[in-house]
Amino acid sequence: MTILLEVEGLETCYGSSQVLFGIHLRMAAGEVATLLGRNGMGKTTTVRSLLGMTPASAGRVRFRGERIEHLAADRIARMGMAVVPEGRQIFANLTVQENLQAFAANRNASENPWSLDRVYQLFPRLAERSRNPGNRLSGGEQQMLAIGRALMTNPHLLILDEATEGLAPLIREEIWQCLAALRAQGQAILVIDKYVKRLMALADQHTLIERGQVVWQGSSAQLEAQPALWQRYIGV
Amino acid sequence: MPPPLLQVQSLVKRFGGLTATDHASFAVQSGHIHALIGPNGAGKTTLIHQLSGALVPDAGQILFAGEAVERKPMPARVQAGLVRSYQITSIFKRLTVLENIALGVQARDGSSWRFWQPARNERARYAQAAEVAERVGLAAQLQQTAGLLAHGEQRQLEVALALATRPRMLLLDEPMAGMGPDESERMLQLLLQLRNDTTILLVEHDMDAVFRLADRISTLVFGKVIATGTPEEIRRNPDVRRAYLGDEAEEAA
Amino acid sequence: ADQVKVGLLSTLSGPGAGLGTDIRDGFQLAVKHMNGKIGNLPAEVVVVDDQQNPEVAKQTAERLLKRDKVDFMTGTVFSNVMLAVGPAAFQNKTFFISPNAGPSQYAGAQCNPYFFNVSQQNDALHEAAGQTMQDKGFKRVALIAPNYPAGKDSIAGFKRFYKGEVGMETYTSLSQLDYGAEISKMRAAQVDGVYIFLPGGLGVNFIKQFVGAGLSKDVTLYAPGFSADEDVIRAVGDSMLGTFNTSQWAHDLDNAANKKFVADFQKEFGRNPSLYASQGYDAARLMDAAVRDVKGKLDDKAALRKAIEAAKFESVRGSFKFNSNHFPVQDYYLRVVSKDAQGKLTNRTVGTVFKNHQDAYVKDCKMPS
Amino acid sequence: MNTILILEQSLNGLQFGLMLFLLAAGLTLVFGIMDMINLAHGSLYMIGAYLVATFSQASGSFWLGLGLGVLATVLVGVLLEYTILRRLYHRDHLSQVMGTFAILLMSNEIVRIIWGAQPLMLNPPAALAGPVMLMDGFSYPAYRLLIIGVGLAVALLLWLLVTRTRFGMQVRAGAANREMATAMGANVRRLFTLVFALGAALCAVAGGMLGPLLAVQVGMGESILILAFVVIVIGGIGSIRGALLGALLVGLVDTAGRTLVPLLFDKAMGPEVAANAGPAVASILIYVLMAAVLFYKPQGLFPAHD
Amino acid sequence: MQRSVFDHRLQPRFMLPLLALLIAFPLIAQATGEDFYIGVASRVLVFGLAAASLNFILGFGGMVSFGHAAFVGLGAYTVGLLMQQGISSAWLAWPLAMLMGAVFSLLVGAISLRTQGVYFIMITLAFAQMLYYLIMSFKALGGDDGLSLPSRSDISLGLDLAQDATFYYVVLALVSTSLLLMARVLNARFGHVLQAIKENETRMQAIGFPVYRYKLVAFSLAGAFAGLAGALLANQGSFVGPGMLQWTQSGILLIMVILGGVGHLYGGLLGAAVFLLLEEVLAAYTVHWQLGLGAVLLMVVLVAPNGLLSLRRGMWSKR
Ligand SMILES: Nc1ncnc2c1ncn2[C@@H]1O[C@H](COP(=O)(O)OP(=O)(O)OP(=O)(O)O)[C@@H](O)[C@H]1O
Ligand SMILES: Nc1ncnc2c1ncn2[C@@H]1O[C@H](COP(=O)(O)OP(=O)(O)OP(=O)(O)O)[C@@H](O)[C@H]1O
Ligand SMILES: [Mg+2]
Ligand SMILES: [Mg+2]
Repeated sequence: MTILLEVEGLETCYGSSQVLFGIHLRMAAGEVATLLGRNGMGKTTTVRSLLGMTPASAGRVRFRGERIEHLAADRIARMGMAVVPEGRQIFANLTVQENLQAFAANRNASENPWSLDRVYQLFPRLAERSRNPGNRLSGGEQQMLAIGRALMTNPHLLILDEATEGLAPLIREEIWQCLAALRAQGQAILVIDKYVKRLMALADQHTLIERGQVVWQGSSAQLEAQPALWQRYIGV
Repeated sequence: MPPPLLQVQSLVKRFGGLTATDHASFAVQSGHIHALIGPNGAGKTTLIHQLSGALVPDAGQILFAGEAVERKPMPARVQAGLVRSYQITSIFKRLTVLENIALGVQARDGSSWRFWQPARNERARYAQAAEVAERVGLAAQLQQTAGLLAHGEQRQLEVALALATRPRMLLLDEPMAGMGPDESERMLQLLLQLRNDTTILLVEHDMDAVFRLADRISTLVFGKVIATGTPEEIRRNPDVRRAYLGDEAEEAA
Repeated sequence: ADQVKVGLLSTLSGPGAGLGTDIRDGFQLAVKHMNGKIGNLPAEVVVVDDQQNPEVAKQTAERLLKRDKVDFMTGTVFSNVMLAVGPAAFQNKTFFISPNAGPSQYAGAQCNPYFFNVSQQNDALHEAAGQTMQDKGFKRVALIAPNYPAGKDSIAGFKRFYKGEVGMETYTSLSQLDYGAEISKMRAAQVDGVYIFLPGGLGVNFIKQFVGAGLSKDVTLYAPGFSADEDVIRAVGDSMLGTFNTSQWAHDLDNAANKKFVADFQKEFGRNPSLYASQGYDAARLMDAAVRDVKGKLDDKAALRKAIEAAKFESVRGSFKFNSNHFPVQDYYLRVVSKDAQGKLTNRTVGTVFKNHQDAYVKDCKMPS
Repeated sequence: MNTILILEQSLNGLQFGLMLFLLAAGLTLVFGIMDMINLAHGSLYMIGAYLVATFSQASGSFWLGLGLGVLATVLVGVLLEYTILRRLYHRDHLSQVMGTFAILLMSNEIVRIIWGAQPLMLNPPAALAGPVMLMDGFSYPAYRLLIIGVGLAVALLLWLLVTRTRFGMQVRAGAANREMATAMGANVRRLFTLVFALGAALCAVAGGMLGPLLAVQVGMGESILILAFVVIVIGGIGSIRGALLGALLVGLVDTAGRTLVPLLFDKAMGPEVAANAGPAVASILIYVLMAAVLFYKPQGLFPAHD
Repeated sequence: MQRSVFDHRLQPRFMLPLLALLIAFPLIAQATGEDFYIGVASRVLVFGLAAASLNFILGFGGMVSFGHAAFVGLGAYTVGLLMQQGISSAWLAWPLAMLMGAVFSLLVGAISLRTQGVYFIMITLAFAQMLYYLIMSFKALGGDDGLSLPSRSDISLGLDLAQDATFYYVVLALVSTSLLLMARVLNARFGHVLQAIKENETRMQAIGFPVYRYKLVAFSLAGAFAGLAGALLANQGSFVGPGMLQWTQSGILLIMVILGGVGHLYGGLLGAAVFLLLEEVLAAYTVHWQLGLGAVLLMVVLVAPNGLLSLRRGMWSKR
């Protein structure tokens, strides 16, 4: 199995305050992984460092066989990493359709690439609102749009930070199904969310983070078998 | 039954061709936690905007404590006790947690038309703020700069800001969004603790929380209130399940 | 005194910098002609920028007066700057030889023993233009000036001598760039002549657009001398051809002083001297004559004043003497822009409009003796 | 008032408006898209006019001069962007105001050092120098017609570029949320440089085209810069459509005001008052217009983002 | 209580020695025969006050007024017109100048504060330009020529303002008092509200502050201080002219504030001092002084992102 992403000893600081103290992670192509942990433990920071948005101060990141920890964010994105960021970050002055089209690309040359139509099929609400400016959407619609926008780049690795934040139960369900379907198509996904049960059903492997350090790594089955573990590091 | 604290009557709001609020009517009893649920884009946030005064409705009435408020500006409503929090975190990023909350306290605590006495010396106000911080679980972060808090902590501060104004009624737009399970739990405990003193209108997609908290639930679909009732009634309502809940009702039960 | 110190406060930056630069260059050329001396005393000229800002000018003038303790002030281009700095100089009893600004206040009620103007009272060129258009038998003219008091004064000056019909009288904004509307209005008003008082770039804009609109065939353009001077001709080019303008000086005036001035200015600076340059030149010559007259006793203010009033210098404009209000009594000429022998565009003097003309304000002046 | 005068004044308004548009378009792009207050925009306009004038004189052909001048201005603009302005993008508006104000001062002085304080000559191509007969008894300057034509063409092209191409979308995305656009794979730096180059080109076109009509002189950028700001604020910042509408509105209102206001005052209050108040009101009319528009629409006519 | 970013200390450790120096300055100047610089110093102080009043709304209330010179000019014209009518009492003219500044800024603010950001910048500019053109076109106000004042205002108390040193001390006293007042207001509840509005206006509204009213009062206060600065400026130069109200003048005030430090108590004062002295020095050397001025300003922007005062405290606050 080819290694898609390999992270070793990742350390990151915001100014003078260090947040990550050596994160390691390894994902194979087609694999689904999660990052789990309480608020403020460094999940988002990990993601930002992978994407080059907050450059790491130490450690190695290898993506599709290349070292990327020193690359600019746009280079990394063009190598096929796409993110659904915390807080959505929709382009407020672009319409829904433009948000989807602006960065569309086929970066992994799959036979069934994402298109406007396919995204609209997945989220019919977006089709209805396709001419709305991005900031005139409900919170949930924005989340759908953020996911659609990331998919439109046909990434090798899709990263979702708070994948279902602000989504209604029915839509949330659709997202899980969608992620499952993507996984079935061989899409590699790194996902953060608070619905741990759903994540266990979806993902191959999990990484528990506490204060910027990896405290546990393992498969869904292993995690499920140790409720004490996730109660301690994630909560309820 | 006493008259409701908040009464929404046939409220209408249009955005161009879209009717975001479509003759919505419901009432919130004093001391209740009243949940407002509905699919994404149903118009919940739009409704909260109209209740808080950020948007002016096109038609209909909003009665708060028996008084029509739909034409009043936002600050006047806050003074009357109707206070909101934001779905997208809106705090004072350069200030510390304590100072953030102290501003909220200041809003309700006497006049701010004071031009001479240093505000920093108002110990009572900062003490009050510290209390509020403690209630929402930010006691350890009092001197932390708000902008540097983690997402979840910022959400807690978001609620604290609203709480600091000692509202009679709180309008909370997805307070749990972006919180992990145990932070969610803490927020939930906080809201439970507020119940009775403070009436709450809660918009939330976390059904677990909604069903544990709510005294009454109204469901909004396409801007219309399709059902209002107890959690049990709502859970069983086939329209609500079709439009919103799906199978989650069972799961959360 | 063992030297003469001159404060030359002029507009050397901003849109009006071209005018100030010419005055400065004219002045310094004169000093050079006098071998670096004024009235046989070594001359020191302190050149400073007034930024065309009365307030800044006032501050700078104070420095020249109080710190540098200059014996003469000069340089001022703009009337508003002049009015702001004047009082400081007068209070200090320092003679102010204005090489351009000639506000009506100082010609009339507020005339001052310490103020002399070597150019012309602000209205004079407009009066000369009015007289010319009257003489040439224009039936119906259009008048355009910016909407501020000086603009209104200019039109009033024009009308003092023009008695025909005014088909259109328009005051434009000072920041206006496009004169399309005025030109159209003028066409509709069916005038046979137009007089413009549009200082600096405004005039350049107007003339270019006026000619572009094809109006120059039916309507004759008149302007004050400074709006059709060598600098403007250079900027506008062929469109200027045939523009009539009035002036107290012209580079082709036939007198020895002028010939030397024009030739040397061209040699020194590589361009034709303008009206402003000639005025700067004359200001220096006037000082020279006066200082010589009092034999360098600059502290004897009364004698110095008399000496300046006598104005015993050879002006490049020919006849020149001071009126009782310290403004010139002089001739005014009509010039027209045309091609010279080498085919170069330049002004040609075509006649004299006024002989020994004095301004309209002198009657209000009660000059203290 | 006859029809010809009204027609002519409308064309004047249109032409003045379109000339403002050329400048306002570049300004609104840089401002709306890069969120950058660029006071040096007027300087590029001035430099453009000077360069076009110089190249025209040197080559003897207006069109060749225009082409070379625009190219050279783009070069100057890109150089400016590359060395200084890009350090200001991520800064607040106030730093941008000061930084670009400094550039404005310096360019004025540098132009003065190179070309001198006196205005420069730039004439329209001979073929367009005169008027053309549009109708019986109605001739209009050919050169102004050309400006109208160029203005309309540029407006259309720009609008297509910004709203219909992926380049336009990415640039707008980068403006709204630079970090996110980068994370989506856009090289925002390069995009901004391109936008800036485009803005500089528009400046040079405006300066070059207007040179034959206006005085090419130091400081010519400032007065027109203020007007361009008025235009983009009326139209709504960042909106090409708004800039066009705002420019036309300003052009027409200004032109009409200078013709009509004195007339109206004359009728309403008699010649005495009219002579005094008429011109005063006419000169502040566009500011009144702007204040009125912002009073009713605090975001301008076409707000691009909230 | 820990210090907040909203509190602004008077910093007596730096300011008292500076004040002492300023008090001694005329004596030093007279002793060295450079009396001329007393006038320069007065002018710097007056512009410092004008810039500080702008900083009050800009740096602490987020209101970027591009028409601030109008309020200064209005104060100046108040003094000028009264003087023309033969009324020269400072006790009447100066408060009236403040009142005019306050009232006009109240009117301008009432309309302008409906808008935000650049729209606010431009609408304030619009009102200032209207005033500028109106003054320019009326002869009774002196038009383009402005008004030359026969004397300085009369303050009685046995003080003769015509003496540059006396005038300087009066200016120093007024400017210091004004800054002290502003500091007091900023550290009081009102000031905290104002600064919080700058930080997050929507949220202030949502926790119950009638934001518009607070901003309007602050705007009007600044107008009053600007009016006072105008009154002093008219006296300092014995001259009032429409140039004082021109947009370039508003721009320069803005530059002064940015140069000194937006949101620093002494930002306006420092900015005015550096700007004016720089101009004074450079202009003495070359007619191309604007090139030098531009270069210095540019350098400051690049190395001191938040103005000169931010250099001293280092990078204590990140944007
Ligand atoms: N821009 C920043 N500057 C300084 N510190 C920051 C910044 N952003 C985050 N932090 C700090 O870094 C730590 C990790 O934050 P991060 O956002 O990575 O956590 P998280 O696990 O994603 O939390 P959440 O579940 O709340 O999203 C937190 O303590 C937070 O306060
Ligand atoms: N300013 C606006 N202009 C036009 N349409 C708008 C505007 N704001 C919201 N909408 C639309 O109105 C509808 C209701 O939006 P609202 O934000 O109230 O939904 P919501 O119920 O809060 O959804 P969510 O649960 O996803 O947050 C949505 O379809 C949205 O796209
Ligand atoms: Mg996170
Ligand atoms: Mg919502």
